[in-house]
Amino acid sequence: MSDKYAVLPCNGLDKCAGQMTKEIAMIFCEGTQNEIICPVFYRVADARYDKIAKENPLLVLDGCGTRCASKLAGEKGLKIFRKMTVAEEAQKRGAKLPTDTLRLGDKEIALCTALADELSKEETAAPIQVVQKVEFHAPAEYLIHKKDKFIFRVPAEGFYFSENDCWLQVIGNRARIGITDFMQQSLSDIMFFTPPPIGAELEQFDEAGNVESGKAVFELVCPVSGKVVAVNTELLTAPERINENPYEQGWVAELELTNFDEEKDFLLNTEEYMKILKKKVNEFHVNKQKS
Amino acid sequence: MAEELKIGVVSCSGEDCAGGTISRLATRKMMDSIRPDNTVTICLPLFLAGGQEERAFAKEYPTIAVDGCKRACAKQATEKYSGKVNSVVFVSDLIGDEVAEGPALSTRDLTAEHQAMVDKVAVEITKQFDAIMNEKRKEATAPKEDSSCGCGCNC
Amino acid sequence: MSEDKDTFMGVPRDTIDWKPTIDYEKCDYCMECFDFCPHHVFEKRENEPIKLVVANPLNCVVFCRACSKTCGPDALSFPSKAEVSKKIKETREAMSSHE
Amino acid sequence: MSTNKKVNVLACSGMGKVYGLMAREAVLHTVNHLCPEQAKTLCLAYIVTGEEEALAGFDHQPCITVDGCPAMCSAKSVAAMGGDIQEELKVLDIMKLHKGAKPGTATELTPEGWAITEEIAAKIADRVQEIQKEGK
Repeated sequence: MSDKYAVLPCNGLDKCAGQMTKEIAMIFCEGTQNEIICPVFYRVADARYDKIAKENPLLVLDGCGTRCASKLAGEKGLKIFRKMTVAEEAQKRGAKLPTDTLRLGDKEIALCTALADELSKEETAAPIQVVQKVEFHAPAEYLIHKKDKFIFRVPAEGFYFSENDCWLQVIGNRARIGITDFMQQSLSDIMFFTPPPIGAELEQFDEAGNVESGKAVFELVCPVSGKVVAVNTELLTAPERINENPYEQGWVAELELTNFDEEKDFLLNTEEYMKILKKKVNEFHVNKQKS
Repeated sequence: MAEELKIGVVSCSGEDCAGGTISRLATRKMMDSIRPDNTVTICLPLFLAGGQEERAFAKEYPTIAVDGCKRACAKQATEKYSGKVNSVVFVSDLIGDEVAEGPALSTRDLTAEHQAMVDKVAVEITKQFDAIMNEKRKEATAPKEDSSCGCGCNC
Repeated sequence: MSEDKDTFMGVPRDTIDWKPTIDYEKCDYCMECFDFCPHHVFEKRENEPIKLVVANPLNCVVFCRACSKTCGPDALSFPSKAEVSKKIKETREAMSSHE
Repeated sequence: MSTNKKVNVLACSGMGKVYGLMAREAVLHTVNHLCPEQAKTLCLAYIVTGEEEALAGFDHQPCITVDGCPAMCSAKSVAAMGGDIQEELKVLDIMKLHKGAKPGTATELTPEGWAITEEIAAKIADRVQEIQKEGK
């Protein structure tokens, strides 16, 4: 890692693993440009750290499964670039952390050093690109299709769809893409997200990343041509956002459109997609019975 | 053509008695093999955790509660959040209180005897299920849509 | 307009050449793709030397290549998306000019 | 410092997915085999229905919730009853460490599914020990 990082440790004082986050943060930042964010101070004073937290890739260090630092980052609306949970790392390495003392022994310090070194050696983060921000609004209204207890949502207006169950929301020459509610439900719990590379110039119907659940890998078929200018990095650590709402917090990528006027002929509006959705829901259920 | 009528089956989750495991397995059996076209299972914990799909379904469609013991959690929860259940199957009535209220049972420790109990409970659910079906069929004039496994997955 | 189920993006499905091709040199008949595809594109041929075939190419979802990701030996290939979409566009234009 | 109070471990026991069964089995394994003296489980259904007798004193006891999926039924239900949640475990988080694993179905686990379930149980047991030590 060579660029400047913002480092947010949980600094948990009542557990060894929490104490270790502070140690790792210190080792990781020593002699570098990296800056530590104090979680206690950050909670009471946004202004102090907002700038460094938002303008630099953020490394979050949690001690235990309570994940206070991750939660704090979430509350502050920060994008996490990389996170580490010390208790898990210790377990992976077969190290048993002491529960009878809060002081770090030689073994713990050695582990902290090893973990900090590992982080330093990892690939350099892609520099955060300064792209003009476009406000994409959440759909004002959803149309629904019900099947037994399942409810499938489709934004009532302002969205285009492809027959491959991807959606597109366009503002000027920018667009957001994602997968539809039907596809999200078919996949069930999404566990992994691979974004399309930032800067990639995609042709219509090229692959724009993929998502994977316990059941299947779904390749996003890009509904239009364009250059990838942003990806939803939150999905890297929380791909379940797609399950929660695939049209809002579960968006996948932002594109700069290159040939939209011509390509939109191949896209569907809400009404047209609704028809296809109903057909797919029926077929899906019939298939399930056969299998 | 598959049957159009759906019935929701709500199983108790029975964590601290064997009856819970038996009722879960019997309920899944309804959906997986006995009446896959017409069974929709309803997740009991989701009732409280705000599963609007589950609540709405249980309001609209007939339901059968499958309870491990006399506390009748599945029945109570369904009635609290959705509406009256059409029928209740008590596992303890079918396999005896002693077994049903015995210690919690892991699927790993399932014996042939337990499996027979699951089958017995499933037979009873099926009986109730078909009775409701027959009744609804008589009532029904407009057919609804066809079927699903109901679990939310591709299985 | 023709029946929904036989069209993709408004053109008849059978005019679109989109299906997996099995490289039998690489295929080890693990049947992962068969198990995976919910559209029954593949069929098993238990008692024949070639045990897996693309039996229902028209069931294959245009632009979907998900089965190839289940394939360990990398024996499944698909046509070029660019060419297929070009062809679809041409078919659409031809259809509209004939109306 | 130690406490005689057992830690409540509550699984979602979801019906629809294998993850619900894994949560259930992990909890049973913890309370029956790994730390029967320090942990107990409680039917989530009692919380859903508000079974008074079973819930007596529940609001002051430390709890660990184990959920299969992001619906977080167990954590939400326990929180709604004022349970003192010390840890919210998610089966899916652990599944993420086992990419491509095939744990089984909602009624039956594969050997791989059992191995991951035991890993979850070990995690629960660790937290139980910690909570007991903290004397909460």
